[in-house]
Amino acid sequence: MIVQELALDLDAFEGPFDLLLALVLRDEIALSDVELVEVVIAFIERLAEREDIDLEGCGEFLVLIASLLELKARGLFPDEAEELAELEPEEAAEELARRLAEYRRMKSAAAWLTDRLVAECDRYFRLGPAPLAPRPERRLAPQSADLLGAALRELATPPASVSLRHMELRFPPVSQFLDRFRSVLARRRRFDFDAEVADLPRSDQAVAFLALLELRKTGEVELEQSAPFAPIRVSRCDLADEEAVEVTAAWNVRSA
Amino acid sequence: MERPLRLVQAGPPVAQLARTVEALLVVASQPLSVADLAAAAADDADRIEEALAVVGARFAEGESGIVLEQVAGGYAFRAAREAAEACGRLFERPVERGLSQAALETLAIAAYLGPCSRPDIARVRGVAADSVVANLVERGLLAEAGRSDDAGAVQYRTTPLFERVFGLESLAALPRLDDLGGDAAEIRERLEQLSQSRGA
Amino acid sequence: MERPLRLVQAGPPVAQLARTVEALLVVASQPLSVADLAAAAADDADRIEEALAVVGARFAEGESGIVLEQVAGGYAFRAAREAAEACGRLFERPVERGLSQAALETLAIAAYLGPCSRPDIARVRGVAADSVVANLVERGLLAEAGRSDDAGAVQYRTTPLFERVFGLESLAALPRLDDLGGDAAEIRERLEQLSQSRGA
Repeated sequence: MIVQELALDLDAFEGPFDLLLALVLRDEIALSDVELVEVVIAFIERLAEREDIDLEGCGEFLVLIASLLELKARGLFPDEAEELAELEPEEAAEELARRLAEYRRMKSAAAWLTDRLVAECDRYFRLGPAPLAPRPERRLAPQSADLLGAALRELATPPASVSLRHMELRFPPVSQFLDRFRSVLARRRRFDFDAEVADLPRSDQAVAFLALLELRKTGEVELEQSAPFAPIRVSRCDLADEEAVEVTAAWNVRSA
Repeated sequence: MERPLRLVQAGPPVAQLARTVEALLVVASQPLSVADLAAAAADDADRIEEALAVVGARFAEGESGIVLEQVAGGYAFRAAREAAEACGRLFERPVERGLSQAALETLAIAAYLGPCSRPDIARVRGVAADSVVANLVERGLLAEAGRSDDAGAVQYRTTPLFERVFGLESLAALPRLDDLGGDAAEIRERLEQLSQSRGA
Repeated sequence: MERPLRLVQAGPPVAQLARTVEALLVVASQPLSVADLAAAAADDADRIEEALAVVGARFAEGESGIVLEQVAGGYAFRAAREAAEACGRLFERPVERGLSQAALETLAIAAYLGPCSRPDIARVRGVAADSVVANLVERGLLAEAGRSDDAGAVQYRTTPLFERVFGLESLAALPRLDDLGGDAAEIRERLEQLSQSRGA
């Protein structure tokens, strides 16, 4: 059994593949710390050493590595499947086993269908209508001739002129807010974005936010937000102490 | 011309070949010629003709609900005449209550403005008319009415069935549209202008 | 429950009704259920069953090139198996030609789990299902079956053509899932054994 024997030498783990699997299932090792690509490379190297091809081993390995990848993906994107991310390790293992079982059953069903197709290859039947079948006739209930006049009148009605007023929405230039925020930061080391733009119309607030992102991109400011929809704190970059950098990094991860 | 003598490979008995012909005909969605049948059965045209005679006797009117018929393209099975009523019920569709707006507009144009081509109809409605016209022809509400002199496009007119469905003795009985213009040409011009402004 | 006595209108003899059934089946483009046949023939379901027995005896494998089969929830004619080679020379098998492993797994999922969306299929198979599903819809083996209540995703089910191609009387003719390998408890046990054997 090549899959069980597979010896791994990874940064986070050293030992056989099935031990890694056991530790992951028991939540004693975090999947996010494991470079699964290294596991794949190790497997392929072992395969290359062999004379024959172990198809069964390949199949088993693929299913296991795919399951691990799925679990890892879920762990990396908790918002994508919250209910799964919240599973206890025990339940996650249960879920993994359940899915493997379901997939196995469907594979067996597909194999049954394949056999069936081979067995039925001498059954021929007509696809499509018979050459001399009667043509189905579509019948229409009696209609009012007034409908015809109404249809033409509708075609003869000039279309209502469409108002384009909403297109005239004017946005202030981003540069206006860049200048404004820079001058505020020249005076103050920190300011509260929400308070700064509170008096502006929503479209202007949107442009102001773009300016904020621009300032962050150029490294002039650091941003902090304690929670979604909480006020955004803007601080001058030269001031950012270690703590502020950390918070900003967290903010980046959340918003990435 | 004398036929050359030849050693005939026995081949399957005609009864078996007849079964093969039956099988081919029941799967086909087009009539099959003797050549088609011979190629598929890998047998002689002569023997196929013999087999067809056997099949024809088995599937004859009065004998069977399936009847072998020789048509332009070759041979095909059809339903026996005695089953015509039952087949009619099988293919009967429920009565449709109304027409789509596109169909109604197209019929109105052909009825009020006289025979017109698909490009004419498209010009007035502002959208392509090909599928709606094809559909109305298939349903017997529009029919081809020759080609226009200038462009050579096929023209379409409304049919007697159209008049029956809309309860009209003739096209002269259509409700008048004095509010839209004096005559068909005037209405047409007006509609085409509007459709252009709509498309713009 | 006792059946009420009733005056039975004689109706045509069963032999004639059998001819009508033959006629209906030879022109139909889909398998016809007893109810379909009864409605078209304007006769009782019981008598249709009797007629079907007559037709089945006449169109049996070995007897005839045309064979009556019970498939996809109804009855249909097909070619006799002995004529498969001849049919193969004339007709293609576009529906099932080159069905991939992914396609067969997708069909299995839709057949066993009932109407399911592309995300449902992707969850079971672990890979996106979009192109496989599109291909199966094009072949006529899957069809849209409305939208799911919650997410509004389009759901797909297998078609009568699927049952016909795989020669299934109905979806109930599929083997029971319990009989197919892959018990969750068993796999779970294996995983646990693996972890215990290391005892780390």
